[in-house]
Amino acid sequence: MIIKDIKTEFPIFKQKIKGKPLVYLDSANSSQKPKVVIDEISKFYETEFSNVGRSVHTLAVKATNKFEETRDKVKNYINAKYREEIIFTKGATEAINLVATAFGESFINSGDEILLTELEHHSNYVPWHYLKKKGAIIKFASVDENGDVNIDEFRNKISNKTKMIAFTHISNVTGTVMPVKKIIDLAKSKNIPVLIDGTQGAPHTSIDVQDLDCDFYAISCHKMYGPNGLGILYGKKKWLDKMPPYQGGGGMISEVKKDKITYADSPTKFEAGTMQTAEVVAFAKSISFFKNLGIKNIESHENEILEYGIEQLKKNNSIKIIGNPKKRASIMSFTIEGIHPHDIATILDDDGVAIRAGHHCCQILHDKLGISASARASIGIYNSKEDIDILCESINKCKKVFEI
Amino acid sequence: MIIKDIKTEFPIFKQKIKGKPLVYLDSANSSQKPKVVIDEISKFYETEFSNVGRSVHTLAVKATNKFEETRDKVKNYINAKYREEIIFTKGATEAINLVATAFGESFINSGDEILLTELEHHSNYVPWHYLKKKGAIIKFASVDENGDVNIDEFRNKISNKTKMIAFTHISNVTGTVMPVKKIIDLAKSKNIPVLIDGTQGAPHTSIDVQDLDCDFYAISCHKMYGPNGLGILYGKKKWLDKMPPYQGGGGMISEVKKDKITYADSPTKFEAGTMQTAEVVAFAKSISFFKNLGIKNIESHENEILEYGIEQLKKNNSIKIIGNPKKRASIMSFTIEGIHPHDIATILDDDGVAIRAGHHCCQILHDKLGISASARASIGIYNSKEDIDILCESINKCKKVFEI
Amino acid sequence: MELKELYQEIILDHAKNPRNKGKCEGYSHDAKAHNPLCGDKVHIYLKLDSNKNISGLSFEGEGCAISLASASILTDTLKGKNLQISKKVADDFLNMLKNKTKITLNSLSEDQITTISSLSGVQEFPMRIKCATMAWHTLLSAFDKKN
Amino acid sequence: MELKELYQEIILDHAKNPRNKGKCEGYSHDAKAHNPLCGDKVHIYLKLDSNKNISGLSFEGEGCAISLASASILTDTLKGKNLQISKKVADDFLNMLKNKTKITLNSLSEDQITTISSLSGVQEFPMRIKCATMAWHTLLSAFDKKN
Ligand SMILES: Cc1ncc(COP(=O)(O)O)c(C=O)c1O
Ligand SMILES: Cc1ncc(COP(=O)(O)O)c(C=O)c1O
Repeated sequence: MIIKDIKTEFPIFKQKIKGKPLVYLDSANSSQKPKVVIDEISKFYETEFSNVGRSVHTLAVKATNKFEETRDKVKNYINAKYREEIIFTKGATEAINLVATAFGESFINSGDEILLTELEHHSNYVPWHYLKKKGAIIKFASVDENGDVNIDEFRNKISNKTKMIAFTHISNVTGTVMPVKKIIDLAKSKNIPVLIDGTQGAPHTSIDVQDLDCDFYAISCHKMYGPNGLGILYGKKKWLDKMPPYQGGGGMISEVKKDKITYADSPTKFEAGTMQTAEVVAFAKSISFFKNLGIKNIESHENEILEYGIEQLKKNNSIKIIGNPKKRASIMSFTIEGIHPHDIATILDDDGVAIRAGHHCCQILHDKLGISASARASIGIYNSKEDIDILCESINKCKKVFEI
Repeated sequence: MIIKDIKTEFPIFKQKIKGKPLVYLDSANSSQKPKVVIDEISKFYETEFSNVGRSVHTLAVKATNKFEETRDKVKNYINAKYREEIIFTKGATEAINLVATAFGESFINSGDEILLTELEHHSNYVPWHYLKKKGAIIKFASVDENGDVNIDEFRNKISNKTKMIAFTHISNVTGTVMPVKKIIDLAKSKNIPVLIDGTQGAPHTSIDVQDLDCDFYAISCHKMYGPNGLGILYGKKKWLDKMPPYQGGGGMISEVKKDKITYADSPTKFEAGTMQTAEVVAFAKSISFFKNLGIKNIESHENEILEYGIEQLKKNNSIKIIGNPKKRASIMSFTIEGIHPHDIATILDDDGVAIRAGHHCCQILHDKLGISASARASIGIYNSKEDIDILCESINKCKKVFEI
Repeated sequence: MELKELYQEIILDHAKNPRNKGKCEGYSHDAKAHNPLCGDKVHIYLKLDSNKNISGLSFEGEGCAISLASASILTDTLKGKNLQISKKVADDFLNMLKNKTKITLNSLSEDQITTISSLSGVQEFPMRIKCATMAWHTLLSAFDKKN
Repeated sequence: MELKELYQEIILDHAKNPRNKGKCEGYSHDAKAHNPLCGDKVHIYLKLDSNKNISGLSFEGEGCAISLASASILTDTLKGKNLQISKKVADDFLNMLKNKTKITLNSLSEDQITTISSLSGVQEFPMRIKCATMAWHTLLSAFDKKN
């Protein structure tokens, strides 16, 4: 497969938006799905559907095998050591909630500290915030004017009370690629576990959890060209073994008595209730799709578009690009003096250009920047330089409409 | 639509299992999906997909509208008073966990009692069990030898400490249709809130939450001919308004500061992170499908098959049917002396008959019955009397294989 | 072109030069609102005199052109009007955006009707309706709340 | 017919008349396991003498024909055998079900190989493999645990 022609693999691009081709620059929000993934969902429902893990009939066996094969594929893709370290969740949000709740219950007590950064998405802040109820303290490593979080910020804010460092792999506002390895090395030297919110990382860069040596890594499958309503939590076996279950229900138990309940081992322990069988099965196709393209090719393609995009936006004096991080991936957020991001998004949409406006679930960062909202164009594998050209033209139209 | 011909609406029945037509008697586990639902998922991904609620571009607007229209459809279908009372979850399991956690946090304290029944699925026990950590006490209304739970059992086990009564609408083992209205009337007379696990109720009988006057009602969409990975929690507004949020993340907040977080109103407060957009959108088709058939027609069709099934099974002396409840729906569980349920299921599968064997996530009930597992044939709208005949023939084969 | 319907001259004028910004002196009622999804904020202040006339009416807020223009037009239109009439206007305005009805109140001048109706273009932009209605909902809740 | 492969005479015989049921006297090691999905349970008891020979070997359990037959065959085959050899047999047995290999150990009699190999039909029934392997995994963990 050649990335240049990849748009044809995504049915969504067949349609016109207001008579114009769709320029989809909202992949950081959720990515579009390739035909192979959509078809796998239909095929599964039409010929193979059954609940997994419980029945012994033919359909159940097939479904269970496919379900568990996806787990193996994910394990291999992110290079986890054990398949038991891969837990399917509803999304990255649920993955982080799971860790905050279950790890929190066992390992975070009154007076303990959790270190986040000012770049974090609400999904990597609110779940930790809940632990304040039991006396935990949340600290934030500050972001600088470029959108970087200096390693010294971590160094200074770590104390002997720090029980967790949780931060985003790639910022969904500034596109900052965090120096993950450096931060983890620092954390390890102090024996502090690390959770990486890989929601924006996984779709844009390769992941090797053993090499990173992170303790937890959260993924949103729907941003990786996979089905909606699915996420993944990678967790080191040593923690998962010691963590209590999260949701209670069918499947996650070992034995249930009136006076006592014992639980299954990971991953079953953390997968209560009927799982998203079709979604998990179809996600195997997303991984294959991804692997066929090659993560290196994806990275270099997206970086090319990104560089071109930043260059073009910079030519426009009215545009203020948010952040200037040492390393940036896939995301360009900006403001235009005199035009609110919502108005930008509405006007762009009239040209078929889909971007997002708002605080992108990063209010702390926006507060710090002194703005309430920004416009965000985010790049996926299907984007091209032409998309950027259309974006820039459309931005010029905003200025015309607003007579500035 | 005529129920007799309904199998043709479900693509799964086109295939053969081991050369034989599929006789699917495992709908209590998860139901098959009609073509309209499968097609809606594809269509949505192919032409309309976007994340909901956040972006202002055309795709996002369409997706958001369809998403919220489903909420209205659900509201109307179960006759909720407000659309804000409908919360989308991953399944009934998550719905019950949400209530146990969030309602529990505000309203259940040390020494308070939660009244369940011995019929409950683990999903309606384990989440409540977690509240023991804060000193809550769990009581079980006993099931009698017929599989009924007498109203006196509730009357006797209610105390002035009872803060929640949670029970299943229809048992997933005995098929017992609980006297829901009676129990709720009793509970209301003592001002005790009631949660109904409607996982097996919703697919088989009509629901009017205002008429029932229950406080919470949990549904699994995937057992209602809808997509996998989707459930619904109905909750009375008066409780939802007072309950803290459940999972934390994007979308469910009002304002996020470093020192303070305020939350959105229901249902947003309870829908953290990216939702199962495609699944929710497609579930609207399940509801239409259901409404077109007519719940009364579905009930009478299923009851006819059920009665016939019970009759036929009773003819076989080696079979012991579990329970003989006053009112039964859609489910027949049984054992055969000398053949373990797993062996039954394997042998039946050889004839294309899909049933489930195990404790069906009801260990307490199976303990009470003094068995570790049972075989369960559960009926859906696509089943026919012929299916029952094939089931019975195949059961005879079990006896032949086992030479009894 | 729909976009021109949305961003009419009159709306851009109000958005760029909002009328009645700030806290009006001696206000007796106020209420605020905030749209968490986009960050729009509005705070309405009003002074109700003993005859139930709105003798002072102003707003503070930030947000998109639509939300600013809507708040500005609201204050401009209702300042000096009677409480009952103002409620009627607000209802009619919300109805216009919800049900695409026209505004035809005789308590408003033709000019005022033109101005207020300029926001009807928002009908075609469902995600932006909240931007246009927020100030009006906030006004209604301010009526119910004494400072 | 595959089904006949699964439920061979020999398996049904062991399932209906399991050998070595109960606690063997003076057992030195034991371990138990349980499959939460289907409720199968097994508890293995064994007595290791000073020469590392398994002088006693028995089981308690409930479950399907496959799991009972497997436990029964296990005890029948390994009673009296040396620890090292028993481990090897268990490994080979698990390998047979996982990788469809054949069992060819010369420490087993031809009869014993036939009996133990009768369980190879389970290969074609993936959901039932756990039923067949549970007793063997439990034996291996019993070796590691002293009573
Ligand atoms: C950085 C980051 N973290 C977490 C999330 C939450 O992911 P999800 O909504 O799939 O749970 C998102 C996306 O919304 C994100 O961009
Ligand atoms: C009675 C009952 N309650 C709860 C559940 C759990 O539903 P889900 O797995 O969809 O969360 C089930 C089905 O497994 C059930 O039968």
